Amino acid sequence: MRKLFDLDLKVNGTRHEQAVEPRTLLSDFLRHDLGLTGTHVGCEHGVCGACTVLLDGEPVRSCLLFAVQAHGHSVITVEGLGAIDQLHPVQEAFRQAHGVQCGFCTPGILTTVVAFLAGNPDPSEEEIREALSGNLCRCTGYQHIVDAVQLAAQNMKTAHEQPAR
Amino acid sequence: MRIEGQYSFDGPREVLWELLRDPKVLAACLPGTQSMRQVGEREYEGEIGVRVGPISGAFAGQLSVTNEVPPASCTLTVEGKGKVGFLKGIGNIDMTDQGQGKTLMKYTGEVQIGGKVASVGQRLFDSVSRGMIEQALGKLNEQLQARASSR
Amino acid sequence: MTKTLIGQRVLRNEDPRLLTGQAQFVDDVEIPGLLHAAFLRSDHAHARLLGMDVSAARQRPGVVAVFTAEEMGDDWQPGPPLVSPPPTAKDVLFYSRRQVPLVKDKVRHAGEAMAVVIAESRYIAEDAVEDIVVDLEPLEAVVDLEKALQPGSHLVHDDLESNLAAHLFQKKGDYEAARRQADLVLRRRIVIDRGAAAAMENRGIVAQWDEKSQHLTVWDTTQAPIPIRNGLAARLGLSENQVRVIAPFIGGGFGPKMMMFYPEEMLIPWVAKKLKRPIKWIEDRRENFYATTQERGQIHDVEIALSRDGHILGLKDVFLHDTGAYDPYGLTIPLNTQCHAMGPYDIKNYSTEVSVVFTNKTLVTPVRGAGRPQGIFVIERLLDAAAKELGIDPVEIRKRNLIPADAFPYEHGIIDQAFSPLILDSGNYWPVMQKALDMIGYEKFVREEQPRLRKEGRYVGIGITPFIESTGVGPYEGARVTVEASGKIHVATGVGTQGQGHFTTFAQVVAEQLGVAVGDVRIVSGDTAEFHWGTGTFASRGAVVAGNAIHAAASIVRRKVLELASKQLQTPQEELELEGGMARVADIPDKSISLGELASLANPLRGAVEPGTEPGLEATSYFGPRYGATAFGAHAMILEIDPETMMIEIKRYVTVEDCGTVLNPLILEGQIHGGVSLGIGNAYYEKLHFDENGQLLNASFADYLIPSATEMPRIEVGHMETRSPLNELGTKGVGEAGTIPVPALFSQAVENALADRELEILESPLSPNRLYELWSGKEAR
Amino acid sequence: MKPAPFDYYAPTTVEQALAHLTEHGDEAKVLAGGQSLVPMMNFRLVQPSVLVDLNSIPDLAFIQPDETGGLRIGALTRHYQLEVDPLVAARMPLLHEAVPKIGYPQIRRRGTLGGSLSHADPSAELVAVSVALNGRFRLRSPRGERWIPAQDFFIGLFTTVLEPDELLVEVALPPLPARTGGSILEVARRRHDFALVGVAAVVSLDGKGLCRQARMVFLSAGDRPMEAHRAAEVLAGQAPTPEAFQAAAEIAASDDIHPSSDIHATAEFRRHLAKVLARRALDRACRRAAEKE
Repeated sequence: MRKLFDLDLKVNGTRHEQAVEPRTLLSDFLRHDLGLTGTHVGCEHGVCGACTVLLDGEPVRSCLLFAVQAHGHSVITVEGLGAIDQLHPVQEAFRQAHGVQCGFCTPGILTTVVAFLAGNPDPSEEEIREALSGNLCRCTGYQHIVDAVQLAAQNMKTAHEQPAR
Repeated sequence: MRIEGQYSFDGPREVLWELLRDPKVLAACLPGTQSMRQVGEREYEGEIGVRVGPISGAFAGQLSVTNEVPPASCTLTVEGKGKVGFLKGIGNIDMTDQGQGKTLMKYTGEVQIGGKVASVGQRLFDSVSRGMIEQALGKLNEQLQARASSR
Repeated sequence: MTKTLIGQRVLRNEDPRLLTGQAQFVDDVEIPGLLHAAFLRSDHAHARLLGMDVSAARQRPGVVAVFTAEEMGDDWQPGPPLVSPPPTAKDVLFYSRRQVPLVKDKVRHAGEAMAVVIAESRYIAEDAVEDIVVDLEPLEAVVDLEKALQPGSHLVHDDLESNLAAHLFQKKGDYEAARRQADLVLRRRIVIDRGAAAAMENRGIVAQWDEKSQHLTVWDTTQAPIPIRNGLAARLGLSENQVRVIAPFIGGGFGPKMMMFYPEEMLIPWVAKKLKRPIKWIEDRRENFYATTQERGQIHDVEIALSRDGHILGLKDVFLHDTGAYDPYGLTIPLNTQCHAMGPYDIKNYSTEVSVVFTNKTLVTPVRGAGRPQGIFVIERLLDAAAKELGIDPVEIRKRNLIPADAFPYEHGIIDQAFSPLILDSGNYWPVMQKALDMIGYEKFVREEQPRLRKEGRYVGIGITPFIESTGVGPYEGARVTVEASGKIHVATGVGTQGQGHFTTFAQVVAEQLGVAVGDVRIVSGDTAEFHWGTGTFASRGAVVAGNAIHAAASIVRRKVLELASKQLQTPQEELELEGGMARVADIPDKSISLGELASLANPLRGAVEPGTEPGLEATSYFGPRYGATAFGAHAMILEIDPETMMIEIKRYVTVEDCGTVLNPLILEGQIHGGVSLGIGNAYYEKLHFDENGQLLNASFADYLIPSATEMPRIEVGHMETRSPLNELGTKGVGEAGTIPVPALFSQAVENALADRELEILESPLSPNRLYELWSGKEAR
Repeated sequence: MKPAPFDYYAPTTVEQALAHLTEHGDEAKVLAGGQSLVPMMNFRLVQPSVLVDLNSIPDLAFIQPDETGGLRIGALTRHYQLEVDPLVAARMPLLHEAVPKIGYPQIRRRGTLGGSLSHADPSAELVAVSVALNGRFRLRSPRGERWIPAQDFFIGLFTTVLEPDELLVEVALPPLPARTGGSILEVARRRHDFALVGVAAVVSLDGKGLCRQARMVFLSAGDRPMEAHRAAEVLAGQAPTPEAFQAAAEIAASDDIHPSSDIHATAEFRRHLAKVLARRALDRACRRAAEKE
């Protein structure tokens, strides 16, 4: 086996120090070394988007990154967005609009959408579809996903406009 | 996949024919051929290293020349298999004099590619095989010019 | 009952877990000491296996074992037949050849497994696979369906006389007589090519053998956990109670995960038991394109006989069906094709003959649609051709031939995929079609918009396609409903779930009966330890068959609850209502008792349970339909073609579905949307390109084109309800309705857009390149 | 689908990177965005024994104006940065128009300019655009540095003039002449697939409104970016009429490109599409040039 690399990174706010083989894909590191199995792996060649995570806030394919490349960086996975009893507004919108069926592509879509709405809080349907073009879904035909993103944008806007008590 | 084309050589047909019968020449012309051993009458074995940008594969290759009609036509068969898959090419070669010591080579044949390269690299076959054939014929032409002028 | 829950847009119980990454899929299973498997697969589609040297692989550090067919000894056996040929059908010929765990004598399709490596990590296992040296003697591959049946063709199975896997002839009426009376007879050759299901989750298996308790646990991405358990027990010489199969959350099924047994499905548990170590195998995407089953390949030579006024007098179809290298799934797909080639039409004379063909390609088993899209494609293409020939409007010719509302139940006199008579249970077809026409504004488009746009030189086309979908077939499903002391309801059923929302629709059915919140009904599905009778989730049958079993069980529990409550509250049952988790007297709030208390009372620790009664508030019930319920629908589409680039854009898409009682419209719409996206893929994007040597040239998502959000149009969904008389709930399935008519509809709309070219589309899928060839009259193919 | 083993280096300076490349030569691969390389490694089509990761070299990511009105862009600049940078939009609208056509949003967040160019995929938008815009590439090796014009950089399928121990570190895009417009058009099966064929056109008009220079570079039309030289000759000095564009498009499609056949399109269909796109692109580029008064 090749020389191990002493990896030091933050995942969902928690620091992890671990020695890994350089060839370990970030997706495998998150899923199998850290047990964060919410990040799914659908193709391992960068097309399906199920493995999308946020690297320093940017949506990237974790199957096209080696874990060692996340050294000194911060990763957010679907587990870092919200909890069962406290869903992230985007997660909540996906439930309301039935943007989930089998749920396999969902984590990659959620991370993609969270980053997308951060940069474009008031998107058109065309912009939403463009933003989703790198995430394949076989169950929904995307329509309820698009609806969910629109709903999330609305809800986050109104929440933003209401002064916090 | 079907291939066909032609190439105009700067040398007489008889000399070209000699070159085609010379395994050392063939080895030198086939892109990436590391070694070539004769294993039978007009049958050779060797290692071919195919490289397309970052993609490279080592193939255990066989080459045979059949249906020889000196100095006009023959059939070249190239086979190789390696980790990334296998390839097999059969080419029928026809040579005619063009005058002024030039020779026109026409070739038609089939290239078959299998395994990993075939399953994910299809968009490259056409230009790769064309590129390799042109490269090989170019090298052959260089040898031909050298041999012809050395006479 | 006060307000009904059936038909409400209830949010899904399963979503919070799925949305937060807390739902367990097979690859999420981690066990201490877990080993990982990787397969050596053949590069060749057809080759004799002369030898294999695995010594280098065995020596690689981190490799625990390598198995070939040889090492399996007597345990090497072909998989069991999944579906036997129809015993009832006359004139049926069937040669059963089943997939093998590992290649022994010869490779029959590219990607067939030849050896399995077990190692400490998947990475090392894949390293070791590259260490194996194989000696294969390539043979000519059998790829083309027609050539495969020609004398002298190479054989996929050397012990057979030809590549004919099966032959089945069915008829009703007398086609030849009908033909003699016809004013118009049209003959066409129709070619439908292969596609993949391409669920986002690849297949996977984790198997754990516990030596001490002599118990095998298997996590499997299967649509049919119970048959898998029974088959595994039989193969491994275990009692069925020594085997537990769990189908946890599954990332999409779409048919191929119904296939039983995949070689890996048999092999991985076998290895786990042999090595006494837990083993995980997760299929990668490239493997999925070779090793997971596919569908659709058929060639039809079909003839239709009509009267001058467009009435169909008869239909004769002779077709070839590609089953790939083996045929474990019997005749399900071609039977579906035979049943759907008559569409929703009143066809009195029908003759249909299928030859199933072995080829050196990946196995074929049902993919969402399962032979139905091909049948609908055939009849609809013929009707469009006939409409043109006879100068009849395409809507009108269909209207004239629809089965009339008073003709139900309509018996066709042939058998269906479940070998029961093909009977269309109920329906009222024209209003559904009418609604689709209204929704898309057919009249206005054809009269005003299209002519105007054509003047501007724009190529816009419209189409409408009615179709039927046979659903909810037997044999049966079952369920157990239990009221727990907490007052929550526990429901166990055998079918697995792959995203259909069973945790919600089933909960609605139960909540409806017991007057509890949908969120208080916990559904457990796909775990043989919870419920071990049933078949699986396929043929759009979950909501119909399992749904009605659950309904039946819940009704019995309701009766038990009312009986006990009436004793406790000293009130006649008819004065009681179940609401908000309580049994109460209608208008006296304090005269009430919670379901939880009743559950405890029904399971006393002291005293005596009355003889002849059972403890607890629980019931197990089963449902098996007499025959399948048949849903109906119509889809309509408007598209535009760039006449220079041949690129096609779908402008509008309308569907109207009649699938009987709707349990949850939100989930229903989701099923339609997803179905349509696969249909659009089948029509225009998704084709598996096998070359003449049986090499699959697009085994990746870069080259196998699944529609993405930028390709999918908005889909407008309309509903009609004609209850099915075959079950209490009145439901019909809808799982495949979205997919079935799309290729037929798409071709119709393309022809309509290019009307001035008079080109005819007799193939699917289409592509810009292919359309360019048809358009410029080049038959290069 | 897991990559074969390799040793990994993450140098923080170009010098260190070059040292690693020099030491390991052909055995080493440079990892930039990795959005083309890593899929090939996962498929095990590419098995380098050493990876030299440039992502820790901060000096390689920049977008700077140059005094002449052009741009200087660092090799490690991500596609996404090119997509949103106002300077790129203002000075190189063609580049700005091209970037969103690359891959998917997540790919563009990671993929880099230098990576795309060094990978030299003849279907890559940036490859064609860099030629259309007369880009010049700065290459560094232990022997020093050299500047290479884009059109001389690409010499074959996935093949460039880069030596094993050489790095592309910067791209210089010269200012566009006055009254110049550009346009990039593609036909792809799905919006974000590799184009069946595409063309990047740059048209400059003279004072009289005639085509001073019309440059077309095709993608997915040969083993490298295919520049339409013959078509350019025909258009030079011509009035920008539909007829002139049609004629030029026909010449370009028949003489200037060598498209291949694959499962998605035959060479013949690609030529047909090239002709259609060339005409449309010239027309659009010319309108844009005319607007630049």
